[in-house]
Parts: sequence; C-alpha cells; structure tokens
Amino acid sequence: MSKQIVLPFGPQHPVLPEPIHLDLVLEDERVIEAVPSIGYVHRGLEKLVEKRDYKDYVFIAERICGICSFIHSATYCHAVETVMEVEVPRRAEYLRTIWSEYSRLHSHLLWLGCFADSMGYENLFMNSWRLREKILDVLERTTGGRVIQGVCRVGGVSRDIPPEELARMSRELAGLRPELRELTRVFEEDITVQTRTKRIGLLPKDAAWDLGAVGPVCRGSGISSDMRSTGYAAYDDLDFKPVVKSDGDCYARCLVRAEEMFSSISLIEKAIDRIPGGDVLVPVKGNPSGEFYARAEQPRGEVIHYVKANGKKNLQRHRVRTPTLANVPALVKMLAGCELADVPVIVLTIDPCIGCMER
Amino acid sequence: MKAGVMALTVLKNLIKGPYTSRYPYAPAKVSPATRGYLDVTIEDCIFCGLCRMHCPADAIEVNKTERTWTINRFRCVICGCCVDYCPKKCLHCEQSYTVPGTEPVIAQYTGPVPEEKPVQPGESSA
Amino acid sequence: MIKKAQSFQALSPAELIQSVQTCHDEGYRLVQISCTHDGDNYELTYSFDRDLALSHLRIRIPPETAIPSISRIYLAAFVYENEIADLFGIPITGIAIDYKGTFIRTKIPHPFGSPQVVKAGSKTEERDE
Amino acid sequence: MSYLQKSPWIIHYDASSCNGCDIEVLACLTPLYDVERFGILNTGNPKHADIFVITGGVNEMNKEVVRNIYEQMPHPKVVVAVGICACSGGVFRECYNISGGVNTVIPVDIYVPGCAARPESIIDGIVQALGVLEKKKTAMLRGEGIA
Repeated sequence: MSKQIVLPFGPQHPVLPEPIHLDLVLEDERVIEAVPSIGYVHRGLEKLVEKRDYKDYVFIAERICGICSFIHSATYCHAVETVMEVEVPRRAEYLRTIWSEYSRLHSHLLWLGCFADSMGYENLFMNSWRLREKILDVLERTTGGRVIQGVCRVGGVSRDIPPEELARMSRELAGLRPELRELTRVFEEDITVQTRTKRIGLLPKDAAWDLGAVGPVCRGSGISSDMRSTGYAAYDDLDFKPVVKSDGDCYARCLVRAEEMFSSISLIEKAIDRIPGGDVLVPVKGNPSGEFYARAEQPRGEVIHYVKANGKKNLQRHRVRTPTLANVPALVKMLAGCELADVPVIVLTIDPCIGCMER
Repeated sequence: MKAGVMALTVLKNLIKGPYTSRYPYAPAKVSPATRGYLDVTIEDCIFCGLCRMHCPADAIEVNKTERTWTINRFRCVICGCCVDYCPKKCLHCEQSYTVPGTEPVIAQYTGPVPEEKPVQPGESSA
Repeated sequence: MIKKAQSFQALSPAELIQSVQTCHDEGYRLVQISCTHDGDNYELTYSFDRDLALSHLRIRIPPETAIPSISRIYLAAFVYENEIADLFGIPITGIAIDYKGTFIRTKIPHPFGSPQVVKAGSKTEERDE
Repeated sequence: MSYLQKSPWIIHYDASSCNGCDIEVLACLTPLYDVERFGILNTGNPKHADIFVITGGVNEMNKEVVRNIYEQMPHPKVVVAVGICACSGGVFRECYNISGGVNTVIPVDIYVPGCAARPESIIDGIVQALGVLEKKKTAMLRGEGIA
C-alpha cells in the first residue's frame, strides 16, 4: 500500500556508542530489510603482524577491542603457544581464566547499561555502570590497567596475584552477588522491560544454526554452544555448564547474559579455590613454525585467532574472526520484519562490538 | 513491599553518602599496580636500544652516542613491554598519568657521562 | 589444557561446493572462512564445527581465479566472502548479499593482496604528524 | 563549588578506536566520575555541542564523518582528542587504513594521552578545553575572526 523508503541509521547516532551504518528499508514503520555497511572502524591491524615480533604483537592483539581485550590477548597467546608447543604453567592458565571471567563480567555489565540506555532506562544504565566500576577496580589492582590489562605474554602471564589479594577478591565477589541480583531482577519483575523484549527480534534455533550465530545470541536460541566447554585454559577443571535459553527473542538473550554473570562469579570463585602454586611465566625461545586455529569464548561469543608462522620472528598471517562479525547475518535476520522503534533494542541484544568486528 | 524496598534504598543512600569520587578535589584513584607513565632511571641505562626495538608504538628513541633516551608521551601506550625487555631493569611504570596538554610532550633524558669504564655490554640483537 | 586435533582436508576448487553441501547436510556449522598468502597462491580455509570439534576444508588457488560462493548453502558465508573479496581481491561469484567491494572500504585496494612485506628489523621512517 | 564557570555540552564520536577510550568516556558520565555534576552533558546532536570529544585514529571512511560533525558544530568549538590513537595514531599508526591522528583532519586543541585514557585524564582534558573555549569566545567577541 505504501511505498518503500530507505532510512540510513548511523554511523553517528545518539543510541550507538560506536559507528555502524544500517540501511533500513521501511514500509511505514516496519523494517523490510536491513543492510549493514561497515568499515568506519577498520584499521587493518592483522597486517601489522608482518612488522612486529610475534611476542610484541600481543599488545596489538590486545588492542583489537577495549572491552574484551584480555581474552583477545590470551587467545592469541594460546594460538602461538600451541604452534610452538610451549607448556604454559597451570597457575598462569588459572590466572588467565580468572581475568577472562572478570572481563566477561565487566563486558556484560557494560552491555546491560548500554542496553538499558537503548530502552531509555537511565536508572539501570547508571546502576550497572556503577557496579562495573567495582570489577574495573579489581582488574586495575591485579593487572595495572582498567580496560587494557596488558598482562598476557607468550608463555604465561607477567604478573601473579598474591594469595591475600585472591582472598580479598573472593570476599568482594560474595558481596557482588546480591547487588547483581538487584540489577537483573528487572528482567523478572519489570513489565516494561518484558514488553520491550519479549517476542521481539526472533531468531529460531535452526536459523541461528544456519546463520552461524555465536555466543549469547545462539545460546538464547537454544543452541548449547559455548567454547568454554572445550576446556581451554583452566575451564576443564571448573565444571563449566553453558547457560541456554530456548525462546530465541531479545528477552532470552538478555536472560542468558544475566545468568552468565552469576556463572562467571562462581567460575572465579572455583578458580580461586583451586588455583595451584608455581610459576606464571615460562621463557619462550625460538620462532614459531606451523599454524593453529585457537578458539575461545568472549563475552560476545566465540572468537578465533588463526596464526600461521614460517619460522621467522614475524608471523606470516594472523586472522581474527570476531563474534560480532559472525552475528551480523543473524542481526540481519532479526531486523527483518521488526518495527523501526525496536531497532536499537535489537541491535543492542547482539551486543555489537564494532571495534572488534572490523579490527 | 515496594515502598519498604524504596525506603531502605533511600536510607542506605543517606548513610553511605555519594558514590561519586570528588575527582578534581580529591586525588585520582590509583593502585600500586597502575601503569601511569613510563619513567627511566637514566643513571643505570646502557642505551642498548632493546626498548626502542620492541616498543609496539615506536614511542622510544635511543641515541647511544649522545647518551639520550627520549620518549614521546603522546605515543606511548604504557604496555610495559619495554620494562620486560630492559636488561638493566632501569625502566618502570609510575602510577600517575601524563597530564593532557595542547602540545605533544616529548621527554628527553640525558645520561651522565660514563666514567673510564667502557660502555658496551648487553647489546646483543634480539 | 586440552588440545584437540584439527583436521585439514585439501580440495580442488571444483569439489568445493559439493563438499560444503555434504558438511551442511551432516549438520556442521560454518565457523569461518580465512584466506592466507602462500607463496604465489592463495589458500582458503573453510572451517566447520560439530560437537565443538573443528574441521577444515582447504583449497589453493592461483591469484585472480574466481571461486564460487558457498553463501547459497550457508548464508552466513556472505560476510567472510565479501571480506576476502575486499581484502585479498579474489573474485567470488554469486555471493547471496554481494557488496561488490564496498563491505570494507580501505585506503589502498586489496591490502592483503600483495605478498608479505617484511621490513626486517628496520623501524619505518618517521611519519610525523 | 564553581570548579567550572560554564556548563559545556560534549559530543562524542568514535573514529576508529578499539573501544577502550570510548567506554572510558562513557564511564565519565556514570556515577563514579559523573561529569554531569559540572554541568557537562553528552549530546548526540553536533549543533548543540561545544566540545567535540573524539577517540581513535582517523581512517579513509570516517574522515568525512568527522569533518561533517566538526563543521556542523557552532563557534566557538573545541576539539579534544582522547587516547593515544587520537593523538598520533598509536599502535595502529602503521596500519594501512589509518591516516594518523585526528589532527590530520580537523584542528585539535587538547590532547589527552593514555591507552586507554583514564577517566580522570578525560575530566582534566575537558576542564582544560573549557579554558580554550573561553579564550576562543573572547577572541570571537572582539571580532578577531573565527579560530
């Protein structure tokens, strides 16, 4: 009945913390098709691997993204270590797990804030960011950096956490739980939040599988795919169970992230309990030769770091497949058929990290 | 019930005071581990250039003949990479951060003239 | 740390579509497509996941050779294929959502399309601001 | 309590940063640092803004976006480049797609170093920017042209 119009969305938009551009084909208020176009943040850092020593490149790998920075560096190190057949000390793997889970907590709280902001829920935004500062405090105390930690090295980690600090972290985590419950209660109790998210942005299970969705997006659609189940780093010791919801709407994805925060807390607690003693860094000599696809679970889903080396000190190729890139096809599917006013909420439920996506 | 929760929150907030740090009046929050800016104990430096070679941001310049060690503070990413490589352990991170400015800050340190002892060791290529 | 073996299966470009279709029918999930320079040739790796184990299909092609798109089988492939087409300059035919070189717009065309340039040991000259 | 004389409004744009500085800019707005107590507001509309806070280096694609936002802002205006990438390109300086710091596209008044820039640094930077803003305003009123 009415003719179609194309509405450009972004790159600079009040609700988007980062630049992404979407061409929304509209019929009245309904989105018929969404075509993302990216490249505003593309830096091309994969090419830098040809100029830098593979050990120094850790710091660049870490700066792929400022939110999941630690997991990027840990996965890159994991890839290089596997190629070089370096046995990383067990304590270092535990520490990597602890910091990874702290990164996940801070990222999920950040997402909760931005998501609340996209719905106009200022109060939740402020409260989740307030709680996030406590996580950042721990990260700064133990690693020296708030958002870019810079502790991962090829062969381990550069900094140990002393026992008294571990005990303090454990005490603080216990206090974090009730505060987190207070925040995530909105999903159970708040009718406004439920009406904004339930049965919106549907992604059925088979579509999620076909479109290669990862992380909370696919777990919200009932697919139990979490790289932490593969047991990299210390996850094999921590009885990890993925959080899965089956509704496939925005609400399910929110619940997955909310519950993952609690599961992260218990993972950290278990890791603190079971952490073995010993060194945290082994010296690595020589140059790598070979290739490996390392996978890890980021807050946004599965990340893949591919390294290929040919015995020189510079790697031949480093490729990162970031979770947001894998979730773009799913986002296109979710946006088709939704209402224009729901677009920010749906975009935020994949927790887009454009810095990651475009590298 | 709801009113009770709210009253409790109000009470808590009254007792606890504001959460906000009074930053410009109160000092910035740092921890002993914080990496703020890079400093050098220039007396110990042997000008080997390992830090320059490994700096991911190319922020460091080392001149052996003039015995100067220069850092571009507006390029340094304070990763701590050079601290790991330094053979004399003369580099370290200070907690306070570089103050914003209108011009890039380039700090130059000049080492003392060496005594009769010949300058050289620790200069192997990485 | 648990290390899982990763299997590579070398294919000729002609067999690609058939093998990918087989993977799809067997319930594999497309994880990623990556491309690497390998001497004068390009090496494309299609990675699939089933039950948390990775398996890879690999094809080697000389430069400027067009390869068929697998996005009719896995729609998700369109992001990776557009990316490879933009960064490496490999023509990929029949992508479901074809951006025609505008997916990632770069300053220099096909930045990865040239062989590896290693400036051994030398820092690049000052490009000061 | 008059740490600041005026209440500047800021607009934030992420050029090609890694997000680290972005989330620190956002953290400035949230309870712990809360720049709104100085009357600093984050706005999405360039026409409302006095201070342009930009993070990350500039690449080919967002060059025009950055220039657009800058030109739409009313005079007097101040540009604050937050983070090493915005100052000089940072670790990505040698990437094929990065043109360099923000100053390759628009004039920058204040540089805030740090990777990622700490919220305290960002507050300091904005406070300094306010001084520059004041100077520009008096210059403008005296009719010395738009700087």
